[in-house]
Amino acid sequence: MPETKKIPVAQANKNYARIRLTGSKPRKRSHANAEIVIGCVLLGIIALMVIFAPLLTSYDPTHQSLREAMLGSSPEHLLGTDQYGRDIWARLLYGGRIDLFVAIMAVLTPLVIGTILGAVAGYFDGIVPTVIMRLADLVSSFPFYVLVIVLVFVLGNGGTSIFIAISAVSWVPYTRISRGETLILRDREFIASCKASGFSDIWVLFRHVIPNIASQGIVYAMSDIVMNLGIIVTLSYFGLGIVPPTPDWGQMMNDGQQFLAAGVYSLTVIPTIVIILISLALSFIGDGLANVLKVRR
Amino acid sequence: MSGSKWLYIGKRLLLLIPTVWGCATLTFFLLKLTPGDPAVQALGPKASKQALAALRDSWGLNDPLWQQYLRFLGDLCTGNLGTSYSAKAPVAELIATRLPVTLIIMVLAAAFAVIIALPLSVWVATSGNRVVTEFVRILNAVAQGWPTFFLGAILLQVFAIQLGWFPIGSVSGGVDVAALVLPSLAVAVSIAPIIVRSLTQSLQDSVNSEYVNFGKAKGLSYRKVLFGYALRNGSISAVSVLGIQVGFLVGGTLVVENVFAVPGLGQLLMDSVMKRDLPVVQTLTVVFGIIVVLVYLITDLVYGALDPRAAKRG
Amino acid sequence: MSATETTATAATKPAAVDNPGYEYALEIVDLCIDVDKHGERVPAVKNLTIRVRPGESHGLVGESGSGKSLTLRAVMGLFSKGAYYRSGYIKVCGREVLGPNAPHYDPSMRGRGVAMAFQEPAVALNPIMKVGWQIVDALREQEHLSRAEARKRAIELMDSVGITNPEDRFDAYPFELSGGMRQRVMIAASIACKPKVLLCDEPTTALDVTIQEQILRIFRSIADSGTALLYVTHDLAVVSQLCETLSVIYHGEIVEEGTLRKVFDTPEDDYTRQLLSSTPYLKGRMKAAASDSAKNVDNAKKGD
Amino acid sequence: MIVSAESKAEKDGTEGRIVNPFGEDSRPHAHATRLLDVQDLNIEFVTKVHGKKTRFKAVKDADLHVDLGEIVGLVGESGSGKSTISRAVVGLNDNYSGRIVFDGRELGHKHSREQWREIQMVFQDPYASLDPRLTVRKMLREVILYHKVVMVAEADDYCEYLMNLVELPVELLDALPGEMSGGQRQRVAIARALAVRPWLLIADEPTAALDVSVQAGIINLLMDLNKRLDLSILFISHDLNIVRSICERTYVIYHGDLVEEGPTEQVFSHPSNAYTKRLIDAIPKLSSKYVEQLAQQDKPSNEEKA
Amino acid sequence: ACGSRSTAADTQDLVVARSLETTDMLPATGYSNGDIWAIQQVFQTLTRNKTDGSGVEPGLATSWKKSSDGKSWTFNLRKGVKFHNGKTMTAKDVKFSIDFARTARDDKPWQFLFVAIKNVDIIDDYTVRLDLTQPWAPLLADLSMSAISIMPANFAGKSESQFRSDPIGTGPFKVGEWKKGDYIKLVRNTDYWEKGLPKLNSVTFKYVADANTRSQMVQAGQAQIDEFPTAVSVASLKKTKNVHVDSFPSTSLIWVNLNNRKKPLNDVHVRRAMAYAIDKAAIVRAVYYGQAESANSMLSKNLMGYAKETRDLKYDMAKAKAELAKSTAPKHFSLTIQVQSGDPEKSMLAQVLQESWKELGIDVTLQTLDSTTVYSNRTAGDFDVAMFEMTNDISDPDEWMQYMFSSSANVNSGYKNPRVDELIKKAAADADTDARLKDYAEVQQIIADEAPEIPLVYKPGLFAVRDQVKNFKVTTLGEYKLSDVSIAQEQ
Ligand SMILES: Nc1ncnc2c1ncn2[C@@H]1O[C@H](COP(=O)(O)OP(=O)(O)OP(=O)(O)O)[C@@H](O)[C@H]1O
Ligand SMILES: Nc1ncnc2c1ncn2[C@@H]1O[C@H](COP(=O)(O)OP(=O)(O)OP(=O)(O)O)[C@@H](O)[C@H]1O
Ligand SMILES: [Mg+2]
Ligand SMILES: [Mg+2]
Repeated sequence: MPETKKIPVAQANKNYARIRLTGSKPRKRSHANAEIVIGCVLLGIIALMVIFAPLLTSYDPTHQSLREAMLGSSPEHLLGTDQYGRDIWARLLYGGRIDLFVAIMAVLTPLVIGTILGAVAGYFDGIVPTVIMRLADLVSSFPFYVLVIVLVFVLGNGGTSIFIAISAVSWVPYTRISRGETLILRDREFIASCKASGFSDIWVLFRHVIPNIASQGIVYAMSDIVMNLGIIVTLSYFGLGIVPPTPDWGQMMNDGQQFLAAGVYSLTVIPTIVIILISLALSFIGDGLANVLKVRR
Repeated sequence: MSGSKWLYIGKRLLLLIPTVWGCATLTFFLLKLTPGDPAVQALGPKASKQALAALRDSWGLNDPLWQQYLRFLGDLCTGNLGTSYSAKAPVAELIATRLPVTLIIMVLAAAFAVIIALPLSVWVATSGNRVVTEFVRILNAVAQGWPTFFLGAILLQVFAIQLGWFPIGSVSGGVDVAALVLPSLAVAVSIAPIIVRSLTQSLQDSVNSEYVNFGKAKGLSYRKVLFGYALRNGSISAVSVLGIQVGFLVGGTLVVENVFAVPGLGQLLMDSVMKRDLPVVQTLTVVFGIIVVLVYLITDLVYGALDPRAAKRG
Repeated sequence: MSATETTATAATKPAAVDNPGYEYALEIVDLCIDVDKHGERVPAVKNLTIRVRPGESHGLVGESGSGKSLTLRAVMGLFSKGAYYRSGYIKVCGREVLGPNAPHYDPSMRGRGVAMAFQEPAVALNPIMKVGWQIVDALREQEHLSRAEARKRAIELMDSVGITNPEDRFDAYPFELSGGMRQRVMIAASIACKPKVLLCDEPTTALDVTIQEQILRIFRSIADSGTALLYVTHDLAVVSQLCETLSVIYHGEIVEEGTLRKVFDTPEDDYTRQLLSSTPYLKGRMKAAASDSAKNVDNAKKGD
Repeated sequence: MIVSAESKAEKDGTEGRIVNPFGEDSRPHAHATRLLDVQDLNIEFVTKVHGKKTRFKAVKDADLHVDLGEIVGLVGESGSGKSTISRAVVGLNDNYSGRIVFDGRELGHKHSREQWREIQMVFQDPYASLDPRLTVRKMLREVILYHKVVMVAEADDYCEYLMNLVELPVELLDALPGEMSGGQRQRVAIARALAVRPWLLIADEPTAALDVSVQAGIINLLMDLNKRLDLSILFISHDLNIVRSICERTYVIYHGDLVEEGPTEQVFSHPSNAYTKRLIDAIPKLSSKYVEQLAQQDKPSNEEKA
Repeated sequence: ACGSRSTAADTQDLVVARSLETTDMLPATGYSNGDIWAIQQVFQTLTRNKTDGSGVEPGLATSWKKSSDGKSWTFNLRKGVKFHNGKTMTAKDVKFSIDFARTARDDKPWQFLFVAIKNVDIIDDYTVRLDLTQPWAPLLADLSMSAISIMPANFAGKSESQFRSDPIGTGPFKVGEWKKGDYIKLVRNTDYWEKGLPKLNSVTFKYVADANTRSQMVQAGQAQIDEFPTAVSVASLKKTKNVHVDSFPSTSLIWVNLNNRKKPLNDVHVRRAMAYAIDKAAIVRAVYYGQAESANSMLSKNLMGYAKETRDLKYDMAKAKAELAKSTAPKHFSLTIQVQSGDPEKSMLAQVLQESWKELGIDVTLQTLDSTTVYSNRTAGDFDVAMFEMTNDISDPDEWMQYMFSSSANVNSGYKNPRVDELIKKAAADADTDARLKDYAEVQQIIADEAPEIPLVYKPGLFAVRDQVKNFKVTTLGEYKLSDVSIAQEQ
């Protein structure tokens, strides 16, 4: 019966029904995607080269031949050799393994932990959020490098220690970001509407809050990876980096450092360029992600 | 209004107490966990076992940990910062002579970072040109990937040796600001990319915002809209980013002071950590903690001054 | 002193606002605007023509997305990224601000020639600037008043748009004001330089009826003082309160125009009729308009 | 298309839940005709202004009731406390004093899962009230399965049923909120609210963010649902025209006080309160011969229906 | 920069960029080279090391006489020597100083050198007599140690800690300004007893840890002398205009410490195998760029007693493998090398060793630790392999022998050999220099054969010096002869 009462749909008017205007679609998406693609391709190439290092060089990155030290670039040694006569190209390839692994792991872990802590701190009221944020304050009032260096000192050198030390410190920004986002989100109607649907707090937190706030943290994580590479290099400078003979870019740069005074820059420059390329790739990905995610909102 | 501001500052300063306590406690136990013997550092590798043991005893290093901790807290509360194991001088004195150096580097570095980042961000945000965007992106990537010690070596080579504009590791009675310019620049370069990014972002937002449009609609000139509206609003978020960068600023001074032979707190800290000079390390982390907390406070105050809404948000 | 200064500036501007030789304060003729949609450039405003005489208030009515704001922004020269002028021209007080002779928009008429009241005062006012200064700003730039004079004028203006205690409110920040107050401040800022044309982009949509009524009264008096008003809304009732003439826009095209009475009493176009019939004045079931009726929205999806 | 859950239930031989949730027999039988009864509701907020705590009474001694199958209007200007009342009733704000009686039982300050189901809410801004990441289907399934309205296998059928109920094309089930118009989103929000078979629907300015032309569709839908399902609706709005056209009874709220209550026509034609008068006077009047004509045509059909 | 260079010549202010900082100016407690080499500018000793390290010459004592039983020494003091506070040095000051140095205390690392001194007697104002517990050949050398420098009696009325930070000595320079951890500036002692000396107005020891920065300071003219430029940078420094590199003979030895207490390093064959596997010549080239010499003995080349003819275990992989086959661990085993952090040279050496021993099937891990930990681990015997650098402080080999090879040495490698102990003990008490040399040679050969420790290279003292610095010399023991130095105008 009510059906008959329905006001009929307007007849398509010849003039103005031609072009349907729809809800606005993300305008920048294609552009943002291009950035992500460029970034991923660049990063992907580096990652593949690192992963398939044995296919790209026949040299053992740790094999020394002191009699062939400091050679320039040649057909045998693509990028020359270092002061131990080790092939730089091989070291560059193999060196990425531990560095990228540690840098990425030391972003993923704090990303997950920090995001959850921040969401909890932003979503709930009471003592737990206070404790989390006080802890965050404490860790962040500790100068970043100081804490990392002291931690590496305590734990001893090596990839695992660096990973733990960075993770122990760098969850804080993720917590802050995620808490800030959660505080904004908490006032948005859709969280209220989720609650009104009767979902429990934990359900809302993990199903609705965290998925919606994670994007900011992920964008931040992109630049954080480069920062972690920087930390590994800096730790190497202080002799706290990856333990030789495991090849590693930080060690490579730092080994090259003593030749700077002698005017030999290539040893430091070569790994630096790789890190710059990674930084570039991640910057593309980060910006692209930020745009895509921003438009989504 | 201003009364409540002082109240706010007072409250924030009170927060220093838990921070100091936290920093101190954390360092204390971390350092107790680290291997190494400060007595060897003090007496040198040729010292006898007996001498070492006796020294450790006189420093109270053989007491139970909780006793050492309580004594340490007590000393901290009474302002007795102890004597450096290695320099054999009062810790307070060691720190007092170096503090200005590090503070100057931090201030200069923050200033340089802003001076570098601001025009770049404005350029990107207003040009709307892909080429400019990508150029600045590459600059950013280079600045981020370039290790500080390498940058330091190059800055020294160019500005100190070739051009002779700045001294390297100057020796003078007071603080030689000229010698701190290059180190500050190196720190600034390492933190500028992050500021460029966030500033560009917020500038872009504010350039495209409705209030800038309204400003134009009122008939204001481009310059006035850009500087009076877009830049001022856009810089608000950059201030907080700059504040967060302080942690890295302090980290940056660590490397830079070692590279540039600057006798600041960073160098002292690194040396003392290496030498297990517990009293110095403990005091330094507390000092750094206080610096960071104060900088956060300053950023918040600047933020509050720039953004009247902040006060409301609490 | 200030008077001489003002005339001096007016003299330096060749196409002076006070040039009397125009019939229409605002003339939009055959305006076409394109926008980017999914990477394609599609027309959003098509051959739109609107003419408004001095002192006349003209309503522009249409549903969301029909191109009302785009038109107004074209007049102000405030295209955001993704919107492009294609053809046609816009004249303010007889001076072509956008058109074949001014393809990049001529901003000289902003402020004194044409001003705009935005829909959302909450975002259109600079959030970190005291509201009084946002009015003073315009006065100082355009009228070259001294600080004190500008302040005095601003307070007068605030008073004239019904802000109580204007001296106190002068130093308030936008967030410290209610929505209605903010809207008044924005109106005060946009009429600060006595523009010949005032564009209004749904300035009362976010407000309560009681406040809306007061604001409409302000607009009424602005129009009475000789300013041409182009008032954009989707609320026919508001138009009927305020305007003498109106145009109905649908998907970027004017489908009907004429005097208020003519359009309201004897609507000719189907879409206008639907709009009228969907107003909630009929007890019981309301009339659904074309655009949302659920059944054909799936076209929207397919149209993508 | 519309799967008759009723027949399914018979086929499966399952009892109880798996029936057409809005079918004649499964309709919840109210224990009392008075479905919602709010007595002496007081809500206070503590806000910090310049670091000083100030108390602010958002709702004062509100008495309000909704009967089964009724559409009740609540009008008032912005900030008058409309949403505050609705949030308290729906369970989003437990910081109130007074009694909220639903279906003869007093609601605790913390709702049970069952109580969450019984009262549902549709929010003002359809652009903000849907999780932007979830497709309509995921969104509906989540509620359905969380509250175990139907079995997993039936969830999709039930989703389609809901889409039909709110007059949305089934294809939209796989659309994201960002891909839909405001009107469509608001329908999705209504579908989600209805998914758990509520007795009372609180519509908090459901059309305020929509175009006039789109508003009509939503209003029609709500009225339709009210008729078809005997759904009680508390309709909150500041648009008096809408309230006038759909509500049987109306409350007027002013600065947290319910200043007027009565059948809608009476409130509008003989307002007893000064504020109500002002409010009604401020409604922009549209004088259009065309509309009057239409109204004339409509009248007989309305009476017919009644 | 131009201005600052001419200033250096005009003002005769010398800046030395140093890798070590000066932390302690009290002679008896300062132990690092950073301390000692500054102490030596401010304080002086009774005897003085000859520049070539071949023995001692008169210092604050002009002459001395040994009693026939060798247990009593009489020293005649130099007259007219003034402390920096204007007071004249007398026997009272000498007695105070020697007594202070020889009295045992926790923080006096050198006190063991003076245990033979039983008693100090003042004969008159300018004569003192030292009674010994036993005849002690190295006494004159020991007395040249900075730790037993002559201070004013009772610290000239100051407390010890006051004196520590504001010391008073008889040296050519006195402490002007001291910013701990940054630099110490020594200014000319105008009352110095050697007439016309010093020529410089001041000497500043600037602490610069980063080797690159140090050499850049010299290149920029910010400093005139860079102490220890890295071997790699020598070539480019030499090319720099107005800068040259001085290489002074030194007692520096880089050696590998093996923990003889641990299996399988307690097996002499294992140790020999490891020694044979090290290509010292390649190390000299790759790590030191030819700026060092491969070492054949565990005793420094420039020290009295060095036996040139000591036969070391020269690089020979075949022999290495053969030795290992004979040993208790013929197959694979693993070791850890402890490396001082922040020491690129050690780290490089460690990596070379790691690779060399890998060929023997030894699995070597690097463990980077801060230097104090490396040292305390060495003291505690808590290590497998570590590397150290050793320089001697006196011209007599006794200190070295005691310190490195005797079974009671607190920093040895756990190596115990009664024959070695006996030889060292005998040589120390022996007045006959030739006999001593023979004993020491024997010790060196035993050590070379049994390889409890493996010598790697002898390192010269490298200094990058601006050409304008005249007469800069460093003794084999590392002491800076600065009183003759002057700064000329730069072209
Ligand atoms: N900068 C832009 N880039 C791309 N598309 C745009 C842009 N600005 C407007 N559009 C599109 O042009 C059409 C008209 O937009 P406009 O803002 O003029 O609508 P409107 O009539 O003002 O609607 P509303 O009532 O919602 O404000 C819309 O479909 C919109 O999506
Ligand atoms: N969480 C809260 N804390 C403090 N004050 C609040 C809070 N929620 C609402 N208020 C205040 O309570 C009053 C009533 O708010 P409410 O949202 O109920 O108004 P409303 O009638 O729904 O208005 P609108 O039409 O704008 O939605 C307002 O003045 C608001 O500022
Ligand atoms: Mg619009
Ligand atoms: Mg509300």
